[in-house]
Amino acid sequence: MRIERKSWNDPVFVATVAPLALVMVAFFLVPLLMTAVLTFQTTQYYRLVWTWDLKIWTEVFSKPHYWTIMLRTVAMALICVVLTVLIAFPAAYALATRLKTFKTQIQILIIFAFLTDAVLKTFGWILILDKNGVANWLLMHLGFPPEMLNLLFTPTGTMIGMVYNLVAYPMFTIYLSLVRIDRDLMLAAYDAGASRIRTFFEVTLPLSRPGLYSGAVLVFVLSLGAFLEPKVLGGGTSPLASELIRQSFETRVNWPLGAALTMVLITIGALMLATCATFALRRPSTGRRPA
Amino acid sequence: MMSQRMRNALVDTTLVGSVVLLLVFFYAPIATLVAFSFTSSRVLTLPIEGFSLQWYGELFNKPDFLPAVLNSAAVATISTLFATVLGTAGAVAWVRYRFRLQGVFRGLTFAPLLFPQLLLGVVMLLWFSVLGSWLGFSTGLVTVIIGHVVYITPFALVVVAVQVYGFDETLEDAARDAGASGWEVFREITFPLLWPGIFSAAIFSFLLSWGNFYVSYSLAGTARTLPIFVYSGIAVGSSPIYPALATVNLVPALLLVIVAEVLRRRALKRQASSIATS
Amino acid sequence: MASPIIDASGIVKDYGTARALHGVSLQIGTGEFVALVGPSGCGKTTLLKILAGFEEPTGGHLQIQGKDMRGVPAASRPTRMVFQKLALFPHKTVAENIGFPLKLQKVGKAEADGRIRAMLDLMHLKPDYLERYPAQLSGGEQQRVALARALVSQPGVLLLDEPMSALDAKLKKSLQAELKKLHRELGTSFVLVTHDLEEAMMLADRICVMRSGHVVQVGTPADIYYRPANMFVAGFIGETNFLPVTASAAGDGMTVVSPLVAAGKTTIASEHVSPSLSAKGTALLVRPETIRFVKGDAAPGEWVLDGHVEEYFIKGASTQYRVRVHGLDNAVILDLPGSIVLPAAVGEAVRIGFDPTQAFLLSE
Amino acid sequence: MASPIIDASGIVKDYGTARALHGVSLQIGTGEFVALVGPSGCGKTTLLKILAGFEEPTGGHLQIQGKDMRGVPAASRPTRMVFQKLALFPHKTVAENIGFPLKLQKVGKAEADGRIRAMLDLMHLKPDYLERYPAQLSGGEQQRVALARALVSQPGVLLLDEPMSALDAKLKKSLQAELKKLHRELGTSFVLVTHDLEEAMMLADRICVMRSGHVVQVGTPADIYYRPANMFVAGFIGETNFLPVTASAAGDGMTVVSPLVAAGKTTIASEHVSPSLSAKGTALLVRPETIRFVKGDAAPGEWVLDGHVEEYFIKGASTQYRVRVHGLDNAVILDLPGSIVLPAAVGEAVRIGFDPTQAFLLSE
Amino acid sequence: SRRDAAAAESLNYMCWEGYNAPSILEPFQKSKDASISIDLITDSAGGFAKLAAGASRDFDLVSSDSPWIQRMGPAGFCRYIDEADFADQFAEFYPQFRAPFAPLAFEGKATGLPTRWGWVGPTVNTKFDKLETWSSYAPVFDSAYKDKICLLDWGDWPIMPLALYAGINPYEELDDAALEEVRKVLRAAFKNTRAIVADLAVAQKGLIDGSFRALIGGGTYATSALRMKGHDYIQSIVPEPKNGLKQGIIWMEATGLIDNGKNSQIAADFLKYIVSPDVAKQLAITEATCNLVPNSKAEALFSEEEKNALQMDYMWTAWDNSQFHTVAPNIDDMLAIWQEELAAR
Ligand SMILES: Nc1ncnc2c1ncn2[C@@H]1O[C@H](COP(=O)(O)OP(=O)(O)OP(=O)(O)O)[C@@H](O)[C@H]1O
Ligand SMILES: Nc1ncnc2c1ncn2[C@@H]1O[C@H](COP(=O)(O)OP(=O)(O)OP(=O)(O)O)[C@@H](O)[C@H]1O
Ligand SMILES: [Mg+2]
Ligand SMILES: [Mg+2]
Repeated sequence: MRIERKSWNDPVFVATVAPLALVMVAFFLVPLLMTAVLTFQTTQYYRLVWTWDLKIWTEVFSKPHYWTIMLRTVAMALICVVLTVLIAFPAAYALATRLKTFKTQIQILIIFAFLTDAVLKTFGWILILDKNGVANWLLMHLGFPPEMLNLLFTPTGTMIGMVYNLVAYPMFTIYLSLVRIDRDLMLAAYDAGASRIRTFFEVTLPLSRPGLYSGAVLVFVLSLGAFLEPKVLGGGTSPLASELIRQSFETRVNWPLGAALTMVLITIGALMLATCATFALRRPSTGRRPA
Repeated sequence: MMSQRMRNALVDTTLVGSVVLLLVFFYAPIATLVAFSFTSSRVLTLPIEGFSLQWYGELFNKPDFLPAVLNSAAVATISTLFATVLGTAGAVAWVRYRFRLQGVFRGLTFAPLLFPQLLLGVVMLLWFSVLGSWLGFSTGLVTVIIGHVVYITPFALVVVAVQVYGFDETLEDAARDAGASGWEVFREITFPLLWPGIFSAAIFSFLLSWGNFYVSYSLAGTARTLPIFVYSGIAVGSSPIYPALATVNLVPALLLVIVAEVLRRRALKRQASSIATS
Repeated sequence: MASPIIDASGIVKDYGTARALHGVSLQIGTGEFVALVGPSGCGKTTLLKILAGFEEPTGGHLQIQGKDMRGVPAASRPTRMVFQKLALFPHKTVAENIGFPLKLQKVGKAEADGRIRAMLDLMHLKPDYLERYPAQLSGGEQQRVALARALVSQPGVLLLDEPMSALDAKLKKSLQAELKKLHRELGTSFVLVTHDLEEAMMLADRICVMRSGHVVQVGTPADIYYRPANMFVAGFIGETNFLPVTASAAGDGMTVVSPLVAAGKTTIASEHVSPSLSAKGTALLVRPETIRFVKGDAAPGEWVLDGHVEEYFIKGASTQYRVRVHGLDNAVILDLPGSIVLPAAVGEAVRIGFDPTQAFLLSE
Repeated sequence: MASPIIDASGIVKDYGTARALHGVSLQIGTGEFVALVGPSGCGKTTLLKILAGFEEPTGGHLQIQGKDMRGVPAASRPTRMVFQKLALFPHKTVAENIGFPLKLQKVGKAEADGRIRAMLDLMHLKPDYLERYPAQLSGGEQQRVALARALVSQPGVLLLDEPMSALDAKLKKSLQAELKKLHRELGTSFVLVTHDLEEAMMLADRICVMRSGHVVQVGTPADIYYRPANMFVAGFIGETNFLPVTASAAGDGMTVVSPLVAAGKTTIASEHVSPSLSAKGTALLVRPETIRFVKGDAAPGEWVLDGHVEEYFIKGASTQYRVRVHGLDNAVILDLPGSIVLPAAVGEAVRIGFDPTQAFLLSE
Repeated sequence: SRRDAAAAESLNYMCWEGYNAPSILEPFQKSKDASISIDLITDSAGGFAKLAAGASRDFDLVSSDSPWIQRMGPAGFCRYIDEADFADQFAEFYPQFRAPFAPLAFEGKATGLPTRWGWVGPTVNTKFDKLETWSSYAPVFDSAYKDKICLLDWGDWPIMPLALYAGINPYEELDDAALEEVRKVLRAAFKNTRAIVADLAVAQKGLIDGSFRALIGGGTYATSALRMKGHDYIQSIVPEPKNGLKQGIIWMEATGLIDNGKNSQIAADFLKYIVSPDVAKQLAITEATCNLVPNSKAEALFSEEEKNALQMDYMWTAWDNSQFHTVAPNIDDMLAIWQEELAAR
């Protein structure tokens, strides 16, 4: 891919970049800075007191449980990335290569599954996963012992919910990458004697990397922010970072703490992504060296 | 050892099966909700007692239901438009351009992804109330849209970037060579070739906006969107009107699936006849 | 053929409602070199893809090495293909592209490296290209990498879809020589799609001429060139002049009469007559290189026509003259050996002559 | 040239650390037809891309129609290009691809349709291809669509990067004739990159020979063929035989002596001597088509060598013989007019002869 | 809507579901020629946070949990009310709610009027457990109830009963030793906890099907609607006092006037309107929840079933055995402990 150098004197370029940059500066950068500023404040009577001290940061760094939750969040996010990608890939691949006829219908069905409110669907999952829910009811009628599955209000329940809500992202990004691969390249690999599986790993998978990576990134960042699933399907007994931040912010009305935890979460997320990026980009993904 | 053909059949079955299973997975909770929406009991326990349509009546009788749907639709449509346009421009700038301050630009357009949305809503509300007291406006649908655009654009950007990556720019060269201006190159070549990505980004944007609760809740003032309607209802104990809502949601999906199938059949027929006559 | 390595019979291929191949039959012997020629869009690539196993034929039978190929995937066939559009892996370096078949065969690193470098030499590619990606090579360089990838693992049947179209003449010559040498040494069968007739004639043992999904003629280069089945083959392979004549059977050969030539009557031996000659519309095929300018007297038995030079092209080794002759719709084409001093100028009146007994008689 | 439409001087182009063009200078006159030839990877495509405005040159100056082209985008240049890799728009049908330049020029629907159909006829494409997408066409059909797209709007300068490499011989001939005709009628300048030397010689007014980023020689086809600047050009353009000789100045021309030939001494006129002749290492360039088998007596002044036939190829219009001669490293190549009855068999002892005064003297 | 444009004044009202019933709002809008826009709270703390972020500028009225209304005074979101202006209303209240009403006062100044109330204690399904079993919170810590306890994740609500069981009065100033006791009792409670849910629907469902044997922290708010639908085997009770410490908690919702500079009279009128007997009756029995109201005159308007659903026969027993839910001085410490113990689970 050819990389174009652009100068800020080029009006067309400015017209492409400036609106987004302005929106983000005006409505995101300022709130972000406000968040950063908040971390140096304290509260009294549920009102902010402008103090500029490090009280909150001392608390954040002295209480290990914040870090336990952050670590748990990152671990859950990584597991979720792996699971969603593993589930999404075959489906995206099938959609791109096999199910040409029903592609549109399947896509519409998937999209509409996501138009239903997430809270509602999570509630639906409770009805399914509960000890005396639909899943166990079906299993019992199939001859399994009663109350066989005990998934509700466990971290597994949380994970089911997260995978459920996020798997569509990698599925679509991977699909986008897959449909662009020139079929001749796969033929060339078969021709060279590669089995279908080998071709997949040598050609299809590397060439679908842009979709794979971006899907993974989306799942990762969204998992970092997951709050509904741990709270509802996880039974609130092993909260993740977002719930921690929500509690600090709402229940405790301790905004500086919530802000500081947010900064910690952003930093951890950014560091993780940066590490993965350097690792992933060591090998170029479309055959052009990163310029 | 398995024969090659059997192995291929196995792979095919696995692949197609994975899509089927995924659809089952996606629709399992929805189907459950649909089943429970016809219960005559108020409490959602198995086995389902009786059959009634009363919850559908109650749903539509809720005075804030239809306004919430309309608000959601308006917010999602407008946010999608902005997020997709900005995200597309951003994706091109991310992947294909090199410019001064690009690192800053990338950071600024990516960071909202990492920002927990419930906090994003509150901090933006903080900022809007400062702005509002300077400029004399209150929060409402417009601030919701701005919030959604900030929150969603990075998603659109990432999705479009997949399509921008590895874009064959000799095609753009060819168009330029044919005398196309920058805009014409975009309209005729870049845009159509990026379209699958842009379209997916638009869909994701719409879904994200449509389903967003926290940003909307913080910034909506007294306006209500569908998720706010659901949330505030469910928080104090749900009745089967919410499962009924899930069912109502499905109707347009099924209609669209049918329309797509009809269109496909018709296109096939047209193609066949045009080949026959030529 | 005793045991053809490839035995295709009645191969039919439809793309949607368009039929690309209408029952193609072709046998290729072990170690044989067959060239596939024909107008663009006649189905050459389609046929190769069916042989390689990328497309399922709609009908017909295909055996390779005596085994039925129905349902046998490309990877399990002893064929290796060079794609018309190259199909180099964009995410692999040149070295990885060439080494890919070796990697699949689990050839040791040292040996693979050696063989990759040998291919690189063979293809006149610089060693520092090894680490480049295909997008960083010129068109011809890419084509050579594609060739190298197909050759490196010494396949049983090599299918080449215009492998040298983007190469310059000198390189093409040298690769043609290498290909011929490889063919002799390896004993593999080659199927070559090419538009370069010289290439086909020089390299192939047999040439298969196709036209809109049908095989029109299969034969040795000399057969195809000197004994074309019909005017299409004749016209397709090299430049032609067709002289309308009336023909009648005469003993072993045919008696032909041309109204254009004064002493225009002669007998043509049966080996110079197309076997598929039909009664109505016969023509005498006179190759441009067999015609000369008649300066002094005509040779005995030579047919002589009067005309004037319409145009000429210096083609290097030869010079092409187009001479307009009264009574003929198309200009007569002559191919004279090239020389610095041209034998005639545009507009000049000339006499041209040829030996009709060396011409070939076929149907229109 | 009075007013060259393209005036490139000292064009340098670096890709990263690799230099693709080392100061290329080339003038192209209005309405001129220039062919660019050279080995694969020598920078032909790069030069075309710089002319078209897709690549910024690293150094040098480029003027088109007298205007400096620095920073002028491709769309504003009067050039139109046919890409080596075609660059057909995959999302547009054939009709939309061809009609694209017209659409940009806001040509009316009816007129555009007419012109698209005219191009389709010109390119021998079936009308029902109009609604197909590029992926549904064969390689050659795609190339014709690309050509049609470039030609449809009758540009000021047409840049063609191997536009006919995937076409069959017959079609190529017919398109070459069309191209020549169009060139005459339109009066636009053509720059053609090609590997087909016959094509270059037949079509071009001037040929520019490049080698690894340098221009080696620019001249008329006859110049290039008969008066090559050095052995590279001679060897690149057509087959060659080089006979080592010692040369010494002799009045108007040069006296040359060959140790291989009995009466091996003759005088070569100055127009048959390369202007850049240097003292050490001179060779006589003898074109294959100027050599004959000497059956009876040698002609007066003819140089005769003894050898035996190593190999021959039937090329159709001509037959190529390779004759091994004692004292020469490479076999001597002869190009004899094709004939059904071959003049000599492999291994046969033959005598070959040529007129040394018609040969060309150049440095090694 | 068209009326918005025509109405003389518009009110922005932040409230819980139930306060927004058309049958409550419509008559007021008609009689006062006002239009009311609603913003529903999904949890009290969230509503507070929203006001704190600047939304208080845009609102006129708020109905939320009493401690949060109480906090809004000193936080500057609610204007203090003069109890004398509301003498007529106080006169109709049960004596327990008459002015000066301490639970809604900050430094002697009233921050709002009480609008609904109930009590918090264990909520149990009498089909599974005898009521006597829950005369103390002890089963919460009994291993026989492992994985059968549900805590309601509503801020401080679930913490308070457990602290009381530990012998700590959370509504008083606590020292480190007392906080350590709270930590221990939370840790012990978490051992048997199956889920901490914020969603009433989930809690109610679990209670009915027996997967939760008791809800802690929900009280009548979580159950009266179920009783209303005929599930009257679900009961919210208040445990016996333990070592002299009352174990129940009285919760209350209140309505306050937001300090947005407008000093709107119509907002104050609405405050009077919402506590009037007819309106109070409607507020008590809503689709989602059913609750007691402070207005004694409303009592006559309830049917027998409604009274049964509201456990009216039990209300003063509960009252007598309960603490009053106000702003606990050490609530932030306790919430921090809650977070910590949850993370350590
Ligand atoms: N993007 C690139 N990066 C690095 N090197 C390049 C790039 N593009 C071309 N080159 C190199 O520049 C040289 C000239 O390339 P160019 O494409 O101009 O050759 P060409 O004369 O058109 O060859 P061909 O006849 O094979 O098409 C080649 O050696 C090629 O490897
Ligand atoms: N995917 C396709 N869909 C429809 N028609 C196709 C498709 N691929 C090829 N064709 C048609 O089938 C015919 C044969 O194509 P094929 O590629 O085999 O030609 P070819 O002989 O290789 O031509 P060329 O020399 O131009 O490469 C052509 O008319 C082409 O238009
Ligand atoms: Mg082809
Ligand atoms: Mg090139």
